Amino acid sequence: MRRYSVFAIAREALRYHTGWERAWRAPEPKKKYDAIIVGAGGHGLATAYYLGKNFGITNVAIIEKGWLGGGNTGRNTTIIRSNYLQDPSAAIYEKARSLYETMSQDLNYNVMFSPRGLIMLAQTEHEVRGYQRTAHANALQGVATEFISPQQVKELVPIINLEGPRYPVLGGLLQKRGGTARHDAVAWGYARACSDMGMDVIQKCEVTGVRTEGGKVVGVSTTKGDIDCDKLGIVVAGHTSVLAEMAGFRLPIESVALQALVSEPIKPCMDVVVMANTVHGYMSQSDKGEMVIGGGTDAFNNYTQRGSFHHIEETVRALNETFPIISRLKMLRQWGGIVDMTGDRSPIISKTPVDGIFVNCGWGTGGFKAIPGSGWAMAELMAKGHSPLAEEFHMYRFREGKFIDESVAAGVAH
Amino acid sequence: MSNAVTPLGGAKTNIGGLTLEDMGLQGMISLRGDLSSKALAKAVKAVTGQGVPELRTANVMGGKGAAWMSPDELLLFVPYAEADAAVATISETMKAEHHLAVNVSDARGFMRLSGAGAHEVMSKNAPVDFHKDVFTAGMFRRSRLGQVAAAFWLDAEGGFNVVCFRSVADYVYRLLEVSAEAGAVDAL
Amino acid sequence: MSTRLAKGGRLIDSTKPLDFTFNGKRLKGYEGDSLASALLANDQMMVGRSFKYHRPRGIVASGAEEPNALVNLGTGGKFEPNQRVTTQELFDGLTATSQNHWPSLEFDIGAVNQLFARFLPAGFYYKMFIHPRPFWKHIYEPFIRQSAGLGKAPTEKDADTYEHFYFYCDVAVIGGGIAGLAAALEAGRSGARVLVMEQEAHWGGRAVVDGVMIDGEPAEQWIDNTLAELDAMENVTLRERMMGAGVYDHGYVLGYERLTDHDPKLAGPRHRLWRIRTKQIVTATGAIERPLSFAGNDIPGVMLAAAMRDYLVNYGVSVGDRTVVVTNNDDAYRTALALVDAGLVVPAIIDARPQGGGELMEEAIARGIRVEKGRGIAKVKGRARVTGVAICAQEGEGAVLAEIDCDAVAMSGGWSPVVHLWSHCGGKLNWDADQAMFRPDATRAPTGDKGQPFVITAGTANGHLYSAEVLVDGYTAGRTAAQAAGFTPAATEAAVGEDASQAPLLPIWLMPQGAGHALKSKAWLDFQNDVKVSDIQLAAREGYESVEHAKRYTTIGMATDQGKLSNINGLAILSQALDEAIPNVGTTTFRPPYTPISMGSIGGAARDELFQPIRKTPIQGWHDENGAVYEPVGQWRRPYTFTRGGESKHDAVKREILNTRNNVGLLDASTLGKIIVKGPDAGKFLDMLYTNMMSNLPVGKCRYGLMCSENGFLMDDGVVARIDEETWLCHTTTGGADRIHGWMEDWLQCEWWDWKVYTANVTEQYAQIAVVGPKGRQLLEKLGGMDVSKETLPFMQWADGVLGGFNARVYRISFSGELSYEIAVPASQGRAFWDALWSAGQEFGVMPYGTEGLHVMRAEKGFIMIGDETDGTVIPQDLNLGWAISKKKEDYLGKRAQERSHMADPNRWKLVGLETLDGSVLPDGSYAIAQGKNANGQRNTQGRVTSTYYSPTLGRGIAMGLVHNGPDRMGEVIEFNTTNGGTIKAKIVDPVFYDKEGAKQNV
Amino acid sequence: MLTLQCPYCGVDAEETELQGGGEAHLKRFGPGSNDDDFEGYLFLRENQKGIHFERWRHAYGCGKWFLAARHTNTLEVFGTYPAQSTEPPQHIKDAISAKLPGWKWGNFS
Repeated sequence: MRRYSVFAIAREALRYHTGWERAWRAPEPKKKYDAIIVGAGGHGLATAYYLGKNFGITNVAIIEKGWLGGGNTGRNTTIIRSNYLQDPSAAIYEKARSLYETMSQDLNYNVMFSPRGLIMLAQTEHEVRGYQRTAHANALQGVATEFISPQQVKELVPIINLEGPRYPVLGGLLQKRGGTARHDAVAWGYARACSDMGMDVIQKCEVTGVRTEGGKVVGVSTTKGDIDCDKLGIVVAGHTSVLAEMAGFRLPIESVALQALVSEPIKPCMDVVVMANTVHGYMSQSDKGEMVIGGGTDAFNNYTQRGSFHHIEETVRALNETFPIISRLKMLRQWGGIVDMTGDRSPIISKTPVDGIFVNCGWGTGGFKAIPGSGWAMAELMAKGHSPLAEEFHMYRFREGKFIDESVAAGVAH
Repeated sequence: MSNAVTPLGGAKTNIGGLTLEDMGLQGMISLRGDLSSKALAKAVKAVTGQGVPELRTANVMGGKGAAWMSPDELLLFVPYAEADAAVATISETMKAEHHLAVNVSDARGFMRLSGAGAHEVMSKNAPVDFHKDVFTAGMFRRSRLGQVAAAFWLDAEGGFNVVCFRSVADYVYRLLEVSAEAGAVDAL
Repeated sequence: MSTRLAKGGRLIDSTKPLDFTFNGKRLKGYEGDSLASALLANDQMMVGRSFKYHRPRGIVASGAEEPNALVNLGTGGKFEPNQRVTTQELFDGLTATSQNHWPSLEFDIGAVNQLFARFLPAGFYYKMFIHPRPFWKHIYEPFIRQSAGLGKAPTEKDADTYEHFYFYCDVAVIGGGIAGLAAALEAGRSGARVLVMEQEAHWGGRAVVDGVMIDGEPAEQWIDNTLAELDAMENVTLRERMMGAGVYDHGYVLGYERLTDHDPKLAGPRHRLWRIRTKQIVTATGAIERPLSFAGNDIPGVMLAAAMRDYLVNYGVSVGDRTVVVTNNDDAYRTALALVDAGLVVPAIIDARPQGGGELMEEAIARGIRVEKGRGIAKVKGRARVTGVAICAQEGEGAVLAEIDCDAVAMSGGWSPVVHLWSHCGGKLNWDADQAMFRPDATRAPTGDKGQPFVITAGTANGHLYSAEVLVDGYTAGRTAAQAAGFTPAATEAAVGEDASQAPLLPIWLMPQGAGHALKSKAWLDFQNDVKVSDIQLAAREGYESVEHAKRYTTIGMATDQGKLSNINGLAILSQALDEAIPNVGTTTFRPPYTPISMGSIGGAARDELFQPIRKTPIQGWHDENGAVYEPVGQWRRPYTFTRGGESKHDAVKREILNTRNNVGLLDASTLGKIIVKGPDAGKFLDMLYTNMMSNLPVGKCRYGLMCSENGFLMDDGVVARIDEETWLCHTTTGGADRIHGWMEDWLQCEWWDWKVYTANVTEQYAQIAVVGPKGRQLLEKLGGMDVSKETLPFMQWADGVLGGFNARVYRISFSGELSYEIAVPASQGRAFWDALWSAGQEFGVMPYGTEGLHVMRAEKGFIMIGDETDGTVIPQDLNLGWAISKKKEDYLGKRAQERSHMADPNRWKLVGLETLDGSVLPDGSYAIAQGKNANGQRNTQGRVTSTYYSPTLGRGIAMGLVHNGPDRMGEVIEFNTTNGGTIKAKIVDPVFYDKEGAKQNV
Repeated sequence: MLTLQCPYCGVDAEETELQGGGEAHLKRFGPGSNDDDFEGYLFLRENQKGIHFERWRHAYGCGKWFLAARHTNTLEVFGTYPAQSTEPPQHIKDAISAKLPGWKWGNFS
């Protein structure tokens, strides 16, 4: 693989950029792979990448029914944080965050990870207590966060309105090394690295069936024919239930539409990411200058990648109140993605009733930030049958009543 | 009751041709039961002088009558001072069958919006078709006004009677006021 | 130079001059001008800079599709960035400044990027700035952020207001051109309720400018007559300056009405967002002309041919004195003819088609215009404005055949139907190779709630370029929509449109077709985001083959015009690079809104006081008048404490608690939930709802109860009173009132629908006041009325009676550990009753207390608080509330869940009291640390603080917490963490810190 | 933006008048039930890309819960019916079969 660098750019410039090679190959599927990952989104590609990098398993295919990175990886609001309350969450999200720190160098692809700082506003006494609890938990989890005063919030976010008539800002939980990254680049960077390791990224190939023998997986049927494998990783977010049904088991998840929107670009006016959970809105400013805004989820199962407008209305209403200046900006574009929600709103990284089939799903509204950690844990689970990071996220925790519930921190996951 | 006050304290505003006003103390009774039962009809008649209203209608006149709230619930309107007595009468009349009658007079805000353009003011706040030919006198609807639950009907004089929870009466009143001040849409 | 002609301009009133400024320059325009036409009339060719290379940018279009001419508009509270000059009507006093340059529009440092353009191809930033790691955040990114971003950020709160409007109709017609008007006419005549939206201030679309004849008369005549007829119809609503912004599921349409943008002095809301429900939608949204891709097609002075015609005919503005027309279709000839008619010079029409055009070409030739067939533009000359063009053979590689001096270029690459609204909800498209355009596929329309198609497209939006077809299509669409909506339209005679016949268009995606890199890298596709033909080809070469990849990699179509001009050209270049047919490559997804809509309009009237409802108790007024410091609890605002004079919150709370413990305090408890549950099966029902027995509660008595979710977690608690044989009154937490009532109804309606139980939420029927403290009884006795003695009304009983002339229901319950009466009176008399207690209480030193005092006092008593001791993961057993869990009952909600292994685990953390050794207050949310670390390197823990306060009563910090095996470890000292890495020692003690035997409340 | 007709008050209710209640026709399993049944009742969901039976409450209207048969990808509503139903009415099943021959959902088909 030709490395990317400013020198490579200069060299190519002289020949009108005619020498750049493909970022990833476009192979036809082989008859058999050691492992097949269904879903070439961030989580699937990261799983494949770490299978190769950490465990030397490179006879791997990543099968995607559409185009790689075309699902929630390319539709989210790119927020990265690890200030979670529960130990298992903090562990996997912090692992992910730390991997983001060096991702551009590891992949030789600039994913523009920008640890510009992230604040969760506390706007009720209850939220203040909730975030102080998170801050104490984080201190023991090795996650660097601090609870800051309204004045400190104002210094970091000059455009904020501290004294809303409804919910004054009482403080905030700041994670200095939280931030954002370029979502497409994460998928593209992983795909390029996987391809470079000899893995096959197969796009426009839909899985139509999961083939098992004696309770063990033997392969998948696809629109490009049958493909055999020893191990199968299902990493398809909103469509997990559809795949699970092919494999013959049910999951504790429901698929709903999550919406987001961006404003027209303006000159930089907000450098940190702000989440206001009391009023259900969060916002950051992209490097293009757009205000990137996250909305809510619908209350009904939905596969359309379209949400209902009133969620957009509620979110914008809240942000007009929190950041009065945005009232005169314009909404450029709104869209939706299909996210899968579990019984406790935490993800599932788990073995399944079918031997050789592993599932990674249920990231709900917060998947992007977890991509590297999720891939790391999933790869370890698939390679070794056990992963400390994935330990608590198995799919049988619900029948045991062993929830991993983040909502208790008065926070909503994004 | 001399020291009883409504949440709106008798407020009244005139905006353009519109009038928004607190309807004052009004006896209201939530009656749950079998709407097809004779005893219920008898009780309703006894305390309101009206029959059991049809699906999604109200037959309130001069502060007395009933509104259809749900398949097993009516909202009865009686003079404020008579509410407790009315509840007693209902309980007596219906003691033979399963029902629930409770005085909710104080749990409500009650206001009226009238004048040209009232339809449009309502249309700014509720996901309901208020077209003059569609939302007609006597029709009763439970829905949202802005962000809170409300019930309303159009009376014979062309005024919208709005019932909401007491704690948000201020909000609803202000919402309608602001919508009225914003002016006509000229679309209904 | 661009200027205003002596005559012409059907939309302007030259007797009404207007003043405005651009970058501080005082300029003149006329009423009826758009900001774009006014700028051109003042020879303001350059109006902005591009996003990436900061290249000079001029006006290229005349409508919503404009990608270049965006300005900062207005000042202060009325400032708006990124406003399109083409959709902004001129008004007197308008102030605008150009964007994305420093220090000035004419001289912009950022323009150096052009010199490095070759080093900044598509996706260059994915390949650069990788090392060294810290540089991205600290050096590269800040630079990129600064150079991006277009308009300035507003600095002040929005001075305007907004509103919403719900509207219902049978047929919503989007677009007020002749197709839309025809559709509206037909649907209107059928009696259907019709809404017609036109985004501009004028009706008729392009027909008038294009000189269309209808029924033998100029289109204007037919448009006026039609408008008059529609206006007269009761069932038709016509709205101009209103854009169909988005089509959503089940016939939901957003209409974006701009009420005062054209004259900010007008009163009322600035924008009104219509939330429309319609049975059928007709999208008659017209088409957008495509640019041609030749070198220098982005230089100011190069404009879409039809736009140039608009400025000429509508505003009497000429973009240039000498205009070269370049085209691959006949329509652009209309521009050439119009220019000549206006006495302007057209040195040549460059027609890429070897055979040239039809009738219109003949007319042009007859008028002495030189027509160059089979030719293209090799490059446009000039920097900040056009000075000439070099022409070449279209089929060659760009060898210059001749040069022509000119100061403007009118280009036309054909037309793209506006299919956005059709596509928002899943309408599919077909590629029409002859006209080189995507057209809606009527057989694959968006479907509604009954599976029925609910969008019909008409006219040019449907791919019809002749007005005759457009009109017929419009009538048909109107009729079809009306029928689908349940009406029977009388088939009427369609008006007949006539216009010149046209020779076929020749798809031209690159000019000349053999252009080399030097030319391709100057041939712009996306003018705002600086995406060129070479960039798309690079993306394809690198494997970004999906149209979505190419879009995201090059940013084509991601600018504020969302690719209205660039998408099809870019797609065609991509498909050529991939050697795939255009339809196989496909389009990117169309998302609302059609053009950007203000955030203010989305929020509507919900701002400031109306942002969210604030629920008020009947006693709120008194709180406001007496120094209440509020805290939001749900939508209520409850007094946290009542400060006096310069008193701090902390001191106020301390005073309130001590006074309540020693004298008497008043608490407004009106927000507590109160739900009546009545019926023969009410007892059975409550036994399922609560963990303990309620069916055996004697009439007249009160009992504390717990409610769990089906997951077993504790979700609410409160005191239940048995009112009579069939009736119970359940108190819930403030936040729980509506939730628990809904919870009850859910089970009654969906699971146990044969049980005879009715519920009623009477929370707001009563003002509830807690009279708390040793002197409470004296206070009530002074008010006079019912007997409140220990004998008649002992602890945990209730009674109805009269107090001080008020009908009251009195509960002997205590959440503070003091002698306590909770008194409910009709809400209408709540304030009066409070006032009565207040004056009667003066001699006993009565004081109000707030939620913080309430919290501290309950903690001193070891009472749990939902939301503090519970967090959605705690079960009653964790809180040693086993006594409140009936052993007799076979079932209650949550019981099964509590049998699960992890719930029954003896190692769960359990409730204890905590005392620091030095009397200090433990930090909120602190964790008890244990030895070692877990597999993920996190410090092990053995408990956590759930509530922690300074207790004025005990003069020290007290806390409650959940600790591993806590109840068995009384007296043990464990360590709690602080956020700065320190620890605090605390002793495990009984959670009841005050009056353990309960002597004080039971008097 | 869904519109569902409330089978009790007949109102074509906009989504903002409604409260979603998740999967319908769940059989409650209480104390004594085995882990599989309980997990199935409380957590495991059909979540098909296709037909879905679900609970809605006309929360801002008559306050009643009702059930709806809806397609999760086209959002077509095949009908609404009272919450006091142990299985979908035949005419709704027929309407579904017309669009989705051979459909299966839980115990229904």
